[in-house]
Amino acid sequence: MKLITAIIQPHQLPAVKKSLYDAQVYKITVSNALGYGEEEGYQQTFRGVEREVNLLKKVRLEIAVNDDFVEATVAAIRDGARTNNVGDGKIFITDLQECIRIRTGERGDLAIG
Amino acid sequence: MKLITAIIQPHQLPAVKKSLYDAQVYKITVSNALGYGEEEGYQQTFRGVEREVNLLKKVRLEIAVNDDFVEATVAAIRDGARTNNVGDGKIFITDLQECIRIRTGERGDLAIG
Amino acid sequence: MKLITAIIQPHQLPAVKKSLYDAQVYKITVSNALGYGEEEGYQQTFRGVEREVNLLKKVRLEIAVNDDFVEATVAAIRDGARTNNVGDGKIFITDLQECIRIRTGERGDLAIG
Amino acid sequence: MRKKALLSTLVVFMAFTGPLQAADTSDLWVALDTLWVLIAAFMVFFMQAGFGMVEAGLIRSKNAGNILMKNMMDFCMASLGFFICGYALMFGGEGPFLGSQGWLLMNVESPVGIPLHAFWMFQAAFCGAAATIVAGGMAERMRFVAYLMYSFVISAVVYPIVGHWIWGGGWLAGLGFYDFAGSTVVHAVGGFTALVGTILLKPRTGNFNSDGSPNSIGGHNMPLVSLGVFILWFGWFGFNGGSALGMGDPELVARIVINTNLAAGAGAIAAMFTAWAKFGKPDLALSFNGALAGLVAITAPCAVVTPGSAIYIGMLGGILCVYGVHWLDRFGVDDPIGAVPVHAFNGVWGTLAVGLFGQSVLGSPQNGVFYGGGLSQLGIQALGAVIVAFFVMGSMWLVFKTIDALVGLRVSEVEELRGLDIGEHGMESYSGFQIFSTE
Amino acid sequence: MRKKALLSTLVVFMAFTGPLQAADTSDLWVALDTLWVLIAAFMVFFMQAGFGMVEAGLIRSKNAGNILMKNMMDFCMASLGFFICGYALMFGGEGPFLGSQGWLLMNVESPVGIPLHAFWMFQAAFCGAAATIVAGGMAERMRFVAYLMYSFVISAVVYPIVGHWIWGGGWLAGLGFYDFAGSTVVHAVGGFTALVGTILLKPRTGNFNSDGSPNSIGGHNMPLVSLGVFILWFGWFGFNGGSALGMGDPELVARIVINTNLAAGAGAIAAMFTAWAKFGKPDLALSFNGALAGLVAITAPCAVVTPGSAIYIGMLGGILCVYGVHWLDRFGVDDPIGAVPVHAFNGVWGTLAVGLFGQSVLGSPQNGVFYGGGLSQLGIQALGAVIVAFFVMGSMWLVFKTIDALVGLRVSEVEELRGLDIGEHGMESYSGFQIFSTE
Amino acid sequence: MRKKALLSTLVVFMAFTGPLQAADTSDLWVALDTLWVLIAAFMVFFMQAGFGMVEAGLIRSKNAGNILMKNMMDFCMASLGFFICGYALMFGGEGPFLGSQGWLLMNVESPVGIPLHAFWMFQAAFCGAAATIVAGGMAERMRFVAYLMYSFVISAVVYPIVGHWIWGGGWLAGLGFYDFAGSTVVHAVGGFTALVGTILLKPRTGNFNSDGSPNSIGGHNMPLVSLGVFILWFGWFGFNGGSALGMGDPELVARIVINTNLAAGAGAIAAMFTAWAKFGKPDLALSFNGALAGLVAITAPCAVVTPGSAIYIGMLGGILCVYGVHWLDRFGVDDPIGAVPVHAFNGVWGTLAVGLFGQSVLGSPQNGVFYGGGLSQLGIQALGAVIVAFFVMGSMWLVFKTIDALVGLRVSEVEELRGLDIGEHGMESYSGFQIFSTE
Ligand SMILES: Nc1ncnc2c1ncn2[C@@H]1O[C@H](COP(=O)(O)OP(=O)(O)O)[C@@H](O)[C@H]1O
Ligand SMILES: Nc1ncnc2c1ncn2[C@@H]1O[C@H](COP(=O)(O)OP(=O)(O)O)[C@@H](O)[C@H]1O
Ligand SMILES: Nc1ncnc2c1ncn2[C@@H]1O[C@H](COP(=O)(O)OP(=O)(O)O)[C@@H](O)[C@H]1O
Repeated sequence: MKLITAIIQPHQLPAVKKSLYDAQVYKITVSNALGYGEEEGYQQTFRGVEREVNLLKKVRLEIAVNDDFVEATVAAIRDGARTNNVGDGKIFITDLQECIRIRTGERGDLAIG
Repeated sequence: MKLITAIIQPHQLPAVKKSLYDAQVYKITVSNALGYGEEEGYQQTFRGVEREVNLLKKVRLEIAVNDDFVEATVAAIRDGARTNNVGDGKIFITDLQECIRIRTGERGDLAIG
Repeated sequence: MKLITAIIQPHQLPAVKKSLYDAQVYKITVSNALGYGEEEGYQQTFRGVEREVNLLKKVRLEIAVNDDFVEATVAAIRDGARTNNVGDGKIFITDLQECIRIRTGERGDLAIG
Repeated sequence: MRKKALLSTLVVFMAFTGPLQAADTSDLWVALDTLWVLIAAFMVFFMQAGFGMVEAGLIRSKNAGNILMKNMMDFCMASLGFFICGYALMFGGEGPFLGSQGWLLMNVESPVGIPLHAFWMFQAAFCGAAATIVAGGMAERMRFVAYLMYSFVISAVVYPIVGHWIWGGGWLAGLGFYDFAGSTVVHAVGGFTALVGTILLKPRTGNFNSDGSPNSIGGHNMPLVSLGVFILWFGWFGFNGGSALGMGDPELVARIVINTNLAAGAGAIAAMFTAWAKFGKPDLALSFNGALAGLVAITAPCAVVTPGSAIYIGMLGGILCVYGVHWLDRFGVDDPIGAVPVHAFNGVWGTLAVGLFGQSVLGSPQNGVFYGGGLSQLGIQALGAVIVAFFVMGSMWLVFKTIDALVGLRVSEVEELRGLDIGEHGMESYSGFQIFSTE
Repeated sequence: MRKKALLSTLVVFMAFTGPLQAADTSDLWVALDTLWVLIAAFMVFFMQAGFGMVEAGLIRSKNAGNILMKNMMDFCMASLGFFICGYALMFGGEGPFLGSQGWLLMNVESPVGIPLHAFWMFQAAFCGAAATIVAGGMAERMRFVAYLMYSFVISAVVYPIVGHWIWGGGWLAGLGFYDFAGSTVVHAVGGFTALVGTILLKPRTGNFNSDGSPNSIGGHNMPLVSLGVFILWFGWFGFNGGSALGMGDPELVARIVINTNLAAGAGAIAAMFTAWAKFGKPDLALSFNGALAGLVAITAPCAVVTPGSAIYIGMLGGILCVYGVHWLDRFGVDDPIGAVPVHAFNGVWGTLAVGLFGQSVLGSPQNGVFYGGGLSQLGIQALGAVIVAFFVMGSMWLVFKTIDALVGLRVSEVEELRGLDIGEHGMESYSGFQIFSTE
Repeated sequence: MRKKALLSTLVVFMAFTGPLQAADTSDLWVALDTLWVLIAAFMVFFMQAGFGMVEAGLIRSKNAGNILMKNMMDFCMASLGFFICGYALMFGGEGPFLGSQGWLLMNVESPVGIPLHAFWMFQAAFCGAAATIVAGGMAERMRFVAYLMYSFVISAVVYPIVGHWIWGGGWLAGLGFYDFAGSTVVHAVGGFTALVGTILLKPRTGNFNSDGSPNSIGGHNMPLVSLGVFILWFGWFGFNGGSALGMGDPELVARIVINTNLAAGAGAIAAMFTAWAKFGKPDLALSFNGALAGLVAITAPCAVVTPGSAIYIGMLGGILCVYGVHWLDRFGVDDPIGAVPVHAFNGVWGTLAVGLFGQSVLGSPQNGVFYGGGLSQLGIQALGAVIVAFFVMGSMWLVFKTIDALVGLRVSEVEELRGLDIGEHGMESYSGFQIFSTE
C-alpha cells in the first residue's frame, strides 16, 4: 500500500475530486496548507508597509491506495490539478505499512477502500 | 520507529486524547482536515441553490512512536475513536526513519518521547 | 529522497524560513497544527469555568529533499527553530519513494526542486 | 410638507388669538413627544441586533446562523403577534387581568398623548426584546420550528398578559407595583422563560462532565459580543428614556439617562473585579454580562433613584450576575449566554431596588427602605416579582411541553454534534472559513 | 449657547406681543422638523454600514475587503458628487427633466421648511444608498477603479435626474406619479443599475456549471449579514419616516413607522416560508433578504396605506424576492447578494402597490384599485416605473460600456481566483485567519 | 405621562395669559434642546463601539479580546471618574486652571439651558472617547491592569483639566482660543497620550526589523474596521452637531452636519489617492483612517466654516494622516492603528484650520487668514494646541511612568507571543476558529 500526498492549487480541488472519482478513488483526506516554491508571490501592503507574500494557499490531499492503484491515482491527480503554470504542485508517494479501519478493525487492503 | 497518522471524527478527539493518555502516549500532533469517504454528506442550500457537501470535518492525528508502542497506540486510538458508525476513520502507519528533538538534538528512540 | 516533517513553534517560522533559504532549501509546505507534549499548557477560563488547554499552536513543515540534502535541511530547521525551551518541536524523517511535479510530470530528483 | 406649511400659516393666523395659540403649543408637545418615543422605539428595535450579536458570539460557530435566524424571526413574529392580539391583551382596557379591545389595532384610542401607531411601535419593540432573550438561554440545541411557535405565543399572549397587569392598568398596577421600564415586565419575563426552557431542554451534549462539573464551551467570536453589548447599552437609553413617553419633563429623562449609564458602568466594573477575584482573570464574557446586568437592574428604578443609588444598584447587579452564572453551572443548568443571571435574577433585583432606593419626590409611589419608606413598597415589589416569575414559568412550562409534544423541542444528537446551522438550515455561517471544533 | 440664550430672552420679550409670538412657535416648528430630518439623515447614512455588512457577509472572504472599500468610497463619492452637481440637477428648479441651479449648493434656497444644508444631508444619504446597492450585484469581479468612476457618475448625474422627475418637480411628478420615500427613485435606480451591470460583467467564474445549472457560492460570514439587515431595518425608519420632512403631522410619521416595521416583518416571514416550502429548509440569506424586500416594497406606499395593507405588501415582497433570486439563477444572471430581486423587483412592486392599496384620505393622489380608485393611479405608477427602469438601464449601459472601454470593468481571471482583496488592494481581509477556499 | 398631562392643562390655562405663555414656549425649547443633546450623547456613546471595532480589527486576533475589554472598561472607568471628580474639575467654576465644585454632581447648577444630568451625559461620552483613543496606540502589548489605572486617571483628571481651560471658562477660553467640538480637547488629548504611551511601551516584538525597517503586521478583521468607521462617522454627527447644545439655531446645526460629512468624505478620498500614489494600491486601512482624519480635522472648525472649506480641511486631513502613518514607521514609533496621525496630528490641524478658514459671520471669534483676519486667531490656535500637546505629554509621561513603577506597563514577551487574550484574560477571542499566526 502507498500513501499519496499531493499539494495542489486550491481552485483545482473540484477538478481533482472529479478526476479521482472517475478513476474510482473514492476516499481522500483534504487539508489546507501554505506553499513556498518557484511560483512567485505577490506584494502585500498594509498601511503603506510592503511585504512580500510568498507563502501561497495550497490544498493538501492524502490518499491511501493499494499498490495497483498508485499510477491511476497519480494520473488522476495530475489530470485534475494541471494548469501548466508554475505552482501546480507536487505529488509525494511514501510506503504505507499498515492501514486500519477504526470502525471494523479491518487491516491492509481491506481497510483502504 | 513508526509514524502513525489517524483520521478521526472531531467530536471523538477528547476521548482519543484520554485513551492515548491511559496508554502512556503523551505526545501527539493534531491538525484538522476534511474527509471524503463512505460516510454520506448532507445537502447544503444557499439562497435556494443546493449543493451536496461530502467533504466532512475530520481531525488528523500524527503520533511518532517506538515500534513496541505501535499496537498499544493503535488500540488506544481505536478505543477512543470508535463509534461503530461509518465515518469513524482510518489509521495509517508508515515507517519513521529518524526522529530528532529540535531542542536537544537527540535522535531516534530518545527523541520520540 | 526523504520527506522531512517538522513541528515547530509558530513564532519561529520566519527564522526557519530564513535558515532554510540560506541552506538553499527553497521549497516547503507549511500547515498549522496543535501540539500536545511536554510543554505545559495554560489555564483558560470562560465565564468562570476553567479549562486546561494543552493543545498548543504549532506549525508543521513538510519538505521533500534529496538524500544528500537531508542533514543540511535538518540542521537548518534546528538553527531556525531552536529556542532551547521545551516545546521547540520535533523533526520526523520518512522515506520518500517517489516525487512527481504535477506541471511537468517530471519524477524523482528532478521533481524535488 | 403640505401639512407643515398649513401649520405655519395657522400659526400666523392664530397669533392674534389666545386659546388657539395654546392648541398650537400643545401640537408642538405632541409632535415633540412623538418624535422622542419613535426614536426611542428605533433604538429599542436596534437592541435586537445587540441581542443577536451577543448570543451568536457566545456560542459555537456551528450554531451561530441558527441563533441569528431565531433572533431575526422572533422579532418578526413579535411584530405580527403583537399587532394581531398582543396589543389588545396588554392595553385594550382596564380589566384586572386582560385587555380585550384593539385586535389588529382597530377601534382603539391611544392611551397616551402620542399617536396610537407610535405608542404601538415602542411597545412592540419591547415585546420583541422579551421574546429574543430566550433564544440565548436555549441556544445550540432547540429546534427552529419549535422556537418559531414559542416566539409567537410569548409575544402574542404571555408577555402581553404580564404587561397588562403592570402597565395596562391591571391588578399589579392597582396594588402600586412600580416597574418604570420593565425589569419585570420585559426582562424577568424573558429570563424566567429562558430558565424553564433551558431546564426542559437539558444541557448541551458535553457541557457537563460525567462528574457534573461544567465544561467551558468557549464563545466563538468575542468581537461580536462586545459589539452587541455596546448596541444594547446604546439601545437601553431609548428603552429607559423612552419609557417617559415624552419630553414633557426633561429633568426626568436626563435623570433616567445618567442612571442608566452609571448602572451599566458600575455593573461591568463590579462584575470584572468579582470574576477577577473569584477566577483569577478579568473575564470578558462576565464583565460584558455585568454591564447588561446593571442595565437590567436599573430598568425598573431608573426614574426614581439618584445617580448615586444607580451606581449601587448596578454594582450589585454585576456581582449578582457573576454568582448567578456560577450557581447555574453548579446546579447543572446550561444557560449558554447567561440569559438567566442577567435578565431573570437582575430583573428581580431591579424590581426590588425600587423598594430600597426609590424616592417619592422623584416619582416613586412610596419612599424605599433607605429613604424611610419602610418595607411596604419593597413588599409590593417582591410580591409582584414572585408572582410574575411563577406565572411565567408555569405558563411557559405548559407552552414548551405542548410544543415538545407537537414538533419536539430538541434537535437530534447527531444534528447537535454537526451543528444546527447544517441541520436546521443546511448552511454554514462561515462557509469557507475553516473551523477547528474539538467539542 | 449664545444663540440659545438670545432666543430665551427673545421669548420673554415677545411674550407681550402677538405676531412675534407666532414667529416664536414657528421657529420651534422649524427647529423640531430640522431635528427630525437630521436624525433621519444620520440613520439613512448608517444604512451604508448595513449595506456593507450584508454585501461583505454574502460573498467570499477573499473579496470582502474590496466590497467594503467600494461601499465606503461610493458614499464618499456620492457626498462630493451630490454636492458639486447632483443636488443642482435634482432640486435646482422646476424644469421637467433637469434642475439647473445650486451647483456647489450656492445661490439656492431650501425648497422646504428646513435649512438647505439639512435637506441636502438627507438627500445626499439617499443618493449614497442608490449608489451602494450596485456594489453587491457586481461583487467579486468588478475592478475597483471602474467602480469609483461608476459611483461618481450615478450619484452626480443619473440618480439626480430620475430624482428630479419624481421629487424635484419634474414631469413624472406632474403626472401625479407617487413615490413617497423612493421605491423607484432610490431602489429601482440602484437595482436596475445592478442588473445591467451584472449582465455586462458576466457571472463569476465557477458560479454556473457547464450545463448552466447554478453553483452555490456560500456567503463567508452570516453574522455580518444579520447585523447588516438589522442596521438597514433600523435606518429604514429614518429613510421612510424622515421623508415626511418634519414632525408637522405626528400621525403621519407614526403610520409610516408602523407600516415600515410590519412590511419588513411580513417580508421576512413570507420569504422564510416560501424558501422552506421550495427548498426544504428555512434559508437564512433568503429570509434576511425577505425583510429587505418588504422594506423596499413599503418605501413608496408607506405613508398612504393602512398597517393591514403594509403586511400584504411586505408579504408579497418577500415572496417575490425568493422567486426573483431563483429566476436570476435560472437565466444565468449572477447577482451575488440579490440586489436585483430586493431592490429592482421590489422597487417596482412597491411603486405599483401605491396604485393598489393607496388611499386618498391618507394622502395618496387617488384611491388605489382596492379602494375603488380604479386603474388610473396604478397606470401612472406602472408608466413611471417602466420608464425609469428603461432610462436607468439604458444610460447605465452606456456608462458601463464607456468605463469598460476606458479602464476595463472586470478583473483578470487570476485576480478573481486569488481574490480582489489581494489583487486590487494588496491585502487580506482576515490576515492571520486561515481560510479554506475550495472555489 | 403624569407630568406631560399636567403640562397640557397648564397650556390651556396659560393660553389666556401673556408672560406665562412665553414660559410655556421656553419649556418647549428646553425640552427640544435636551432631546437633541441627549440623542447626540447616545450617538457619541455609540462611537465607543466604533473605536472598539476599528482597534480590534486592525490588530492581530490573539489580542482582539484584550483591546475590546480595554475599550469597554475605559468607558466604564470614564463614567465613574467623570462623575466622581472629572465633571467638577472641568465645569465646576470659572477658575483659570481648574474647576472645584460639583464633586459627584452635587451642589452644582447646569451651566447651560438643559438639565445638568443631560449635559453631564454628553460630556461624559466625550471623556470616554478621549480615553479610548489611547487603547489602539498602545495595543498588543500593554498590561490590562495598567490600562485600567491609566483610563481612570485620564478621565478623572487630565482630560477634565484641559477641558476646563477651553470649555470650562479657563485661561485658553479667555484668550479666545476656539475649539467648537474638541479637535484639541478630545482628539489631541487622546492622540498625544497615545504618542507618549506607545513611545514608552516600545514597539511590538517583530514590528521592526533589525535594520529598523517596519514590518507590516496585518489587521485580522477588516469588516470590523469598516463597520467601526461607519459607526464613528455616524456618531460624529452627534459629536459635532450636539456640541451646539441645542436646536436653537437650526441653520448652525445643519451647517455643522454637512461640514462633518463632507470633511469625512474628502478625507477618505484624499487618503485613498495619496496611498494609491505612494504605495501603488488603494489601501483599506489608510483610506478608512482618512475618513476619521477628516472627521477629527473638522471637529474644531465645523461650526464656523463653509462646506467648501470643510472639503479642503478634510482633504488635507486625509493626506496628513497617510504621511503621518509613514513618518511614525520611519521614526520607529509603533502605533498599531494610527491613533497618533488620526487624532494627534489632525487634532492639531483641525485646531489650526479655525485660524485659516474660520469666519466671524459664522461665529468664529475672528476671521481666519483666508478671510482677511490675519494671523491673530491662527496664533492663538497654535499656542493653545502646542501648550495642550506639551501639557498632555508631560503629565501622561508622569502617569505612565508611575504606573510602570507600580504594576508594569508592558506584558512579558512570552505573553506577547502567545497573545494578550490568553495571557491577560485566559481566553481566546475566536475559540474554535483556527488561526494561523506566523508572527
Ligand atoms: N520539495 C518540496 N517540499 C515540499 N513541498 C514542495 C516541494 N516542492 C514543491 N512543494 C509544494 O508545491 C507547491 C508548488 O511548487 P512550485 O515550485 O511553486 O511549482 P511547481 O511545482 O509547478 O514547480 C509549493 O508551493 C509547495 O507547497
Ligand atoms: N483511502 C483513504 N485515503 C485517505 N483518507 C481516507 C481513506 N479512507 C478513509 N479516509 C478518511 O477517513 C474518513 C472516514 O472514512 P469513511 O470511509 O467515511 O468511513 P469508514 O472509515 O468508517 O469506512 C474519510 O472521511 C477520510 O477522511
Ligand atoms: N512523538 C510525537 N509524535 C507526534 N508529535 C510530537 C511527538 N513529540 C513531540 N511532538 C510535537 O512536538 C511538539 C513539541 O514537543 P514537546 O514535547 O512539547 O517539546 P520538546 O520537543 O522540546 O520536548 C509537541 O507539541 C507535538 O506537537
